[in-house]
Amino acid sequence: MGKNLCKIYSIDEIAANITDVVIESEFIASNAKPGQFLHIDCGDEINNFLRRPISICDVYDNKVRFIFEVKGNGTNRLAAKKRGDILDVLGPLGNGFTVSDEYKQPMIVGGGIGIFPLLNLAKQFDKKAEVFLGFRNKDRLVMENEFKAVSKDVSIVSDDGSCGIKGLVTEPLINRLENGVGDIIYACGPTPMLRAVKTLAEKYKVKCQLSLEQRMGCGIGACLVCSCQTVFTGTKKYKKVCADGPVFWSDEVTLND
Amino acid sequence: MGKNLCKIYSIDEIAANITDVVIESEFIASNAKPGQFLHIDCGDEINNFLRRPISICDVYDNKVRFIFEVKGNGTNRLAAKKRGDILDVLGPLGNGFTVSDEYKQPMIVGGGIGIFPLLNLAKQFDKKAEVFLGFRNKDRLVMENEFKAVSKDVSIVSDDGSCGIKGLVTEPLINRLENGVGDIIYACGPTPMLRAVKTLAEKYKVKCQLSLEQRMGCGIGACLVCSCQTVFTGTKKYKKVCADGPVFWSDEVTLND
Amino acid sequence: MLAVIEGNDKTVVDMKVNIAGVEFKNPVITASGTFGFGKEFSQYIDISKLGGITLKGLTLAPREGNKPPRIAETPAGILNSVGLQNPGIEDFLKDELPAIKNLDTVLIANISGNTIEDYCSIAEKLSDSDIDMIEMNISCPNVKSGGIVFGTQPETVNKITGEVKKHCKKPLIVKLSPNVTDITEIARAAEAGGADALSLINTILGMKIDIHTKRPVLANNVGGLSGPAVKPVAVRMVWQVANAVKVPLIGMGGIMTGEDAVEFMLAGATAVAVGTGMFKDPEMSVKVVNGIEKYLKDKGINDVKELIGAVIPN
Amino acid sequence: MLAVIEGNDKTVVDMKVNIAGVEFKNPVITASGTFGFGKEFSQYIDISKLGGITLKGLTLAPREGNKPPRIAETPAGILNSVGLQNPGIEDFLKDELPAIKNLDTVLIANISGNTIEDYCSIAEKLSDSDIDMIEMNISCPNVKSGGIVFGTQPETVNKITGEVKKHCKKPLIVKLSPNVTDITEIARAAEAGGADALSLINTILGMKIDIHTKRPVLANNVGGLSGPAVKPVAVRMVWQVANAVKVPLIGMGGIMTGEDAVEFMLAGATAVAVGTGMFKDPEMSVKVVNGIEKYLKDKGINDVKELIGAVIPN
Ligand SMILES: Cc1cc2nc3c(=O)[nH]c(=O)nc-3n(C[C@H](O)[C@H](O)[C@H](O)COP(=O)(O)OP(=O)(O)OC[C@H]3O[C@@H](n4cnc5c(N)ncnc54)[C@H](O)[C@@H]3O)c2cc1C
Ligand SMILES: Cc1cc2nc3c(=O)[nH]c(=O)nc-3n(C[C@H](O)[C@H](O)[C@H](O)COP(=O)(O)OP(=O)(O)OC[C@H]3O[C@@H](n4cnc5c(N)ncnc54)[C@H](O)[C@@H]3O)c2cc1C
Ligand SMILES: Cc1cc2nc3c(=O)[nH]c(=O)nc-3n(C[C@H](O)[C@H](O)[C@H](O)COP(=O)(O)O)c2cc1C
Ligand SMILES: Cc1cc2nc3c(=O)[nH]c(=O)nc-3n(C[C@H](O)[C@H](O)[C@H](O)COP(=O)(O)O)c2cc1C
Ligand code: FES
Ligand code: FES
Repeated sequence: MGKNLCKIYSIDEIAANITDVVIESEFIASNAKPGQFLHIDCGDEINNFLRRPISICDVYDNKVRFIFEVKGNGTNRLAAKKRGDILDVLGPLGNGFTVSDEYKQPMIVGGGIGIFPLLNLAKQFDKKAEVFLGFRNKDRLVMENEFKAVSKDVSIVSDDGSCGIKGLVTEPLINRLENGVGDIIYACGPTPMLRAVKTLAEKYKVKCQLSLEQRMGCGIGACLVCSCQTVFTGTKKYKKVCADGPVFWSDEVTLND
Repeated sequence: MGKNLCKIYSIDEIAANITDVVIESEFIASNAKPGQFLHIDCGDEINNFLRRPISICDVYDNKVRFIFEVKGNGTNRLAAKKRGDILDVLGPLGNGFTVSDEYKQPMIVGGGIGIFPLLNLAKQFDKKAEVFLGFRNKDRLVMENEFKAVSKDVSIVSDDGSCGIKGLVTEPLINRLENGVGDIIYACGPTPMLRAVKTLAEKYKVKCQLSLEQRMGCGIGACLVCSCQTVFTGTKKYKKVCADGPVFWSDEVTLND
Repeated sequence: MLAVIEGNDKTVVDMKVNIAGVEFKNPVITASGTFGFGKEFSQYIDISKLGGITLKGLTLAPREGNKPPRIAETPAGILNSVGLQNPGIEDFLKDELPAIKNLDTVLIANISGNTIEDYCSIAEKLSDSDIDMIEMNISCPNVKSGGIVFGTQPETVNKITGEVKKHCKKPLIVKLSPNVTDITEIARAAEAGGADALSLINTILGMKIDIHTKRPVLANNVGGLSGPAVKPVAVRMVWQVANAVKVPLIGMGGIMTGEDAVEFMLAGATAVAVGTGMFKDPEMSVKVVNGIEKYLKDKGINDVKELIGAVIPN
Repeated sequence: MLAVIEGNDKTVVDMKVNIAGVEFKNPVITASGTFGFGKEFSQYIDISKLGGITLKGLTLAPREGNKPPRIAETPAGILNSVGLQNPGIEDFLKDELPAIKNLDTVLIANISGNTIEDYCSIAEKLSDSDIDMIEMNISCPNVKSGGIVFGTQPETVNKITGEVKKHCKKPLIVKLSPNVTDITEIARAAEAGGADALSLINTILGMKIDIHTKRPVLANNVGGLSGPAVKPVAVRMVWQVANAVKVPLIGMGGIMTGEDAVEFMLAGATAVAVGTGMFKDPEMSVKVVNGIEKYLKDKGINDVKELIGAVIPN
């Protein structure tokens, strides 16, 4: 939406390779909706010149928070930034989650780095949301208390049982759906998790929004590299994760690509 | 000669865009000869990955000093380094000046950035050397006192007369040669200056060594990109500035390229 | 990166260039496929500050494009394999063109097809529209059936250019592929066929493999390389082609600064296009305009046209 | 940059590869023209740790090469225009070969010529020497008369390969030019002509202009692009050629790390060559050997040959 030069207000490693950043930007803070993202220039090197998409995790006052895991070259550079450095940030970008008073029993499901955009989403529901968070293991467990503070209930699940319940994050969700709880599901995480959530939403006939990931170029809808397959009355069509998403209704996306 | 990881002992801007660096390296300090150079990695970016050749200006204890002007990308990065940073340096490289007791009246001529390798050379002659230094203007004037401390006499010349005598650095030299002074000339500086010095050396039949510059790849004699034209018994031949030079006898090089 | 400072002396600089009778207020254009149909960037720049904009490649029927992932990062460049996703010419004319037809900049449509007839038919449909010029893409490396098969043989380049010219009432730019042995041969064939201008370069075919999954990063396996990495190849080709033909050239490939643009113009380009660079900075196209102007002011040159082909070969 | 850490698990890795009957202790070779005649780098690395070394291009008569400057820096790459400066085959055999013939690594001579006869005659002279293999350069973009004219047409590639094979008692590697429309066509022609192996890619023709002097940076105006910038093009060509021929390939173009080397091997190369990267770090070739070994150990692969062509296309 805008190009912003933002000062880093704080930057901290909150778990191994997970960095929590707060930047100053009144523009982004006052325009951001839960589920939108930032497109961040991680360094001025020609050599690594694509920006990196990172979700907005939270906003307050004139500050914007995002959290990311170090994966490759770009996030590595980003993690090396210091308090006071200036970041070149496009945003807020994309379409966020649909938040409405209509939904009385929101179910929020996050896996891995997918949990970060969900904090600000949970906040919108005035402690009505039930949150399900999946982690690889307890070393990756972050933000548990922050989610607890804004949700009705938080279930923690881990692959190896080292924190919370052992298993898939969808398991406690199934439990609730079986009990007839939930009038909308919001999910963000790895594609297999999104596929499982999509199937559950269909099975239990609950509305569902998914936040997708795709490699990006421009981030603003102009280059068509960030496509995801959607389906509308039987016709398959590529939409843009950056501009049409990253949040889609689950019956709209095939998750086949 | 060797690949060295050297800690920066000090780094200072001594005039606008002129940076004076001292690095720690016992190996280089104890092996360097006046006129040899270092091949320096100015940053770990793939993007600007050729090293930059910079002359050794001085050595003492286990320290090595070099001075450079910021021209483009590489020197710009180098100037941004801080005390304590580690530099990746090849050196000492190339053939330096021929220093010998045989020479009683060495004349040392430098122009612009060409003056830097001459300090350590002047030092070798126990205050016997007469030094001629040319600068664009007084803002570029550096090292006058350092040269004075180790030389018999120092003449300063500038293009615009804002320091020393106005004119070409060869003018006071001609004066001395006319008076029969000088049994060897050493010169380093821009090619037009070197051409003028070469002509003088021929005219006055004085031995003469010139230090040349050329764009380099490997810096160690393997890639043949750094050629300069030489002539031997009438046959023209390209030699390598990095490995056969950078110092050549003036009657060996044509200075035509 | 170049810090763009507005030229601060009083030189008045004429930035106008002319290509095939069309006047550009300055020589900076956006490259096809990197600027959508124009509207996306309007939040970031004032499009009327650009000489022209080239729109995303159009085909007769809508095209879905290739499977994602469609982009990979490489040293100083990117690979893309979009594969000409577009809504088709009819929907373009109906849904997209109205929004941009009044922009105060030269509008260039970019067209692709599977057959010569496809190209002719799109050109015809565009001939009565508000588009100012047509760029014929015979060089897209990302679609098996389209473009590139026409772009690599002088005979077919000559033939398709001649045929399309018959159906095209707008000035026709032929966009050349760098994936050829001798680009001057192709350029001469396009000129002989009636091209009013040439643009170059399109992307160079490349590949990146993820050594952990052992799979190509792009779902399409291969894609087109663009960005700074290709700049020396593009400059060389512009120079070669400038020496081989008389029609004006639009140069592109890795332009990130005004200096880069000047380099292309010295090599022989009348105008330049900025593509991949805009992913780094959506304001880049306008910064390139400012950068050229600053260069001219610094050098005391008052007409940008003086740069065209002004390189002094050794 | 990759920090090279020796693999620390206990996997015993077989790094040997075989090309045309010649065994290499590992798949890393130096690229011609970047490693002189071998001696210069011996102060920096233990050459016997390399699979092989390729020597600077040789011609029948001595060659002075092009005027300087001969190098320019470009985004993630360099341009060179050395122009095959070399002392000629006779002086090489007399003055250079004795110093390296006992090195415990595969010695590859690289040859160029103006005529087919030149090539045959050099190949013949090398056939009785201590050289292990001959790489025929028909792709140098820096010399008008030499190489490249042979390298861009399938017919001439086929012919020259066939003729040289008759005079060459050592395994013959044909080095391919990337400056062609269809590299598979050229590769097949070389294979049909009897090439025992192919190496690719040579440099891509490029140009850089100094916008302040308006002159090309290289005295030769144009030069060959190498370094990381070309890597995606090189990987693509290796992959295409691997799918088109049966002879083993030596892949090169921008290799800076063991990971890069693995990428080339997955694409289809049996061995790789490191060139421009050694200007950044004279130890790079050995670091690439270590990097490949580390990758194999990390993945628990115990034979480097398993990487060859193991890419899984989408
Ligand atoms: C809308 C959106 C929101 C995201 N939000 C977050 C977040 O809040 N926190 C977080 O840790 N991560 C998030 N990601 C993933 C994050 O963008 C990637 O992990 C990151 O781009 C990897 O870059 P790199 O330089 O570390 O990796 P490299 O491997 O160096 O990246 C190479 C290229 O691949 C792209 N890429 C690699 N992985 C991904 C991926 N998973 N998704 C998209 N592009 C990728 C990069 O952008 C780059 O172009 C988000 C992705 C998207 C699309
Ligand atoms: C043997 C030798 C000794 C030198 N000693 C000194 C010294 O003591 N102090 C000093 O200030 N300068 C010295 N120079 C010049 C110095 O190497 C260049 O100014 C520097 O390489 C410019 O790099 P850059 O990144 O600033 O410029 P860029 O323009 O970014 O450089 C681009 C490329 O051109 C090359 N290049 C540009 N100018 C020159 C030049 N004049 N000579 C050689 N290559 C060049 C660079 O090495 C690089 O490959 C020396 C050069 C040589 C050959
Ligand atoms: C994502 C992307 C999509 C592209 N789509 C098209 C296209 O539809 N038609 C076309 O002629 N060129 C297309 N191109 C090529 C560009 O117009 C341009 O020729 C090339 O990218 C080189 O310029 P650059 O390095 O500034 O990007 C595309 C390039 C990119 C990066
Ligand atoms: C300075 C230089 C000189 C070269 N000389 C030769 C040569 O004599 N013969 C040859 O076949 N290739 C020559 N090449 C090409 C390299 O061998 C190699 O094919 C190319 O540089 C790509 O690999 P790289 O990116 O690792 O350098 C030369 C390359 C460079 C940079
Ligand atoms: S990243 Fe360019 S359209 Fe989505
Ligand atoms: S720089 Fe490589 S030989 Fe001199």
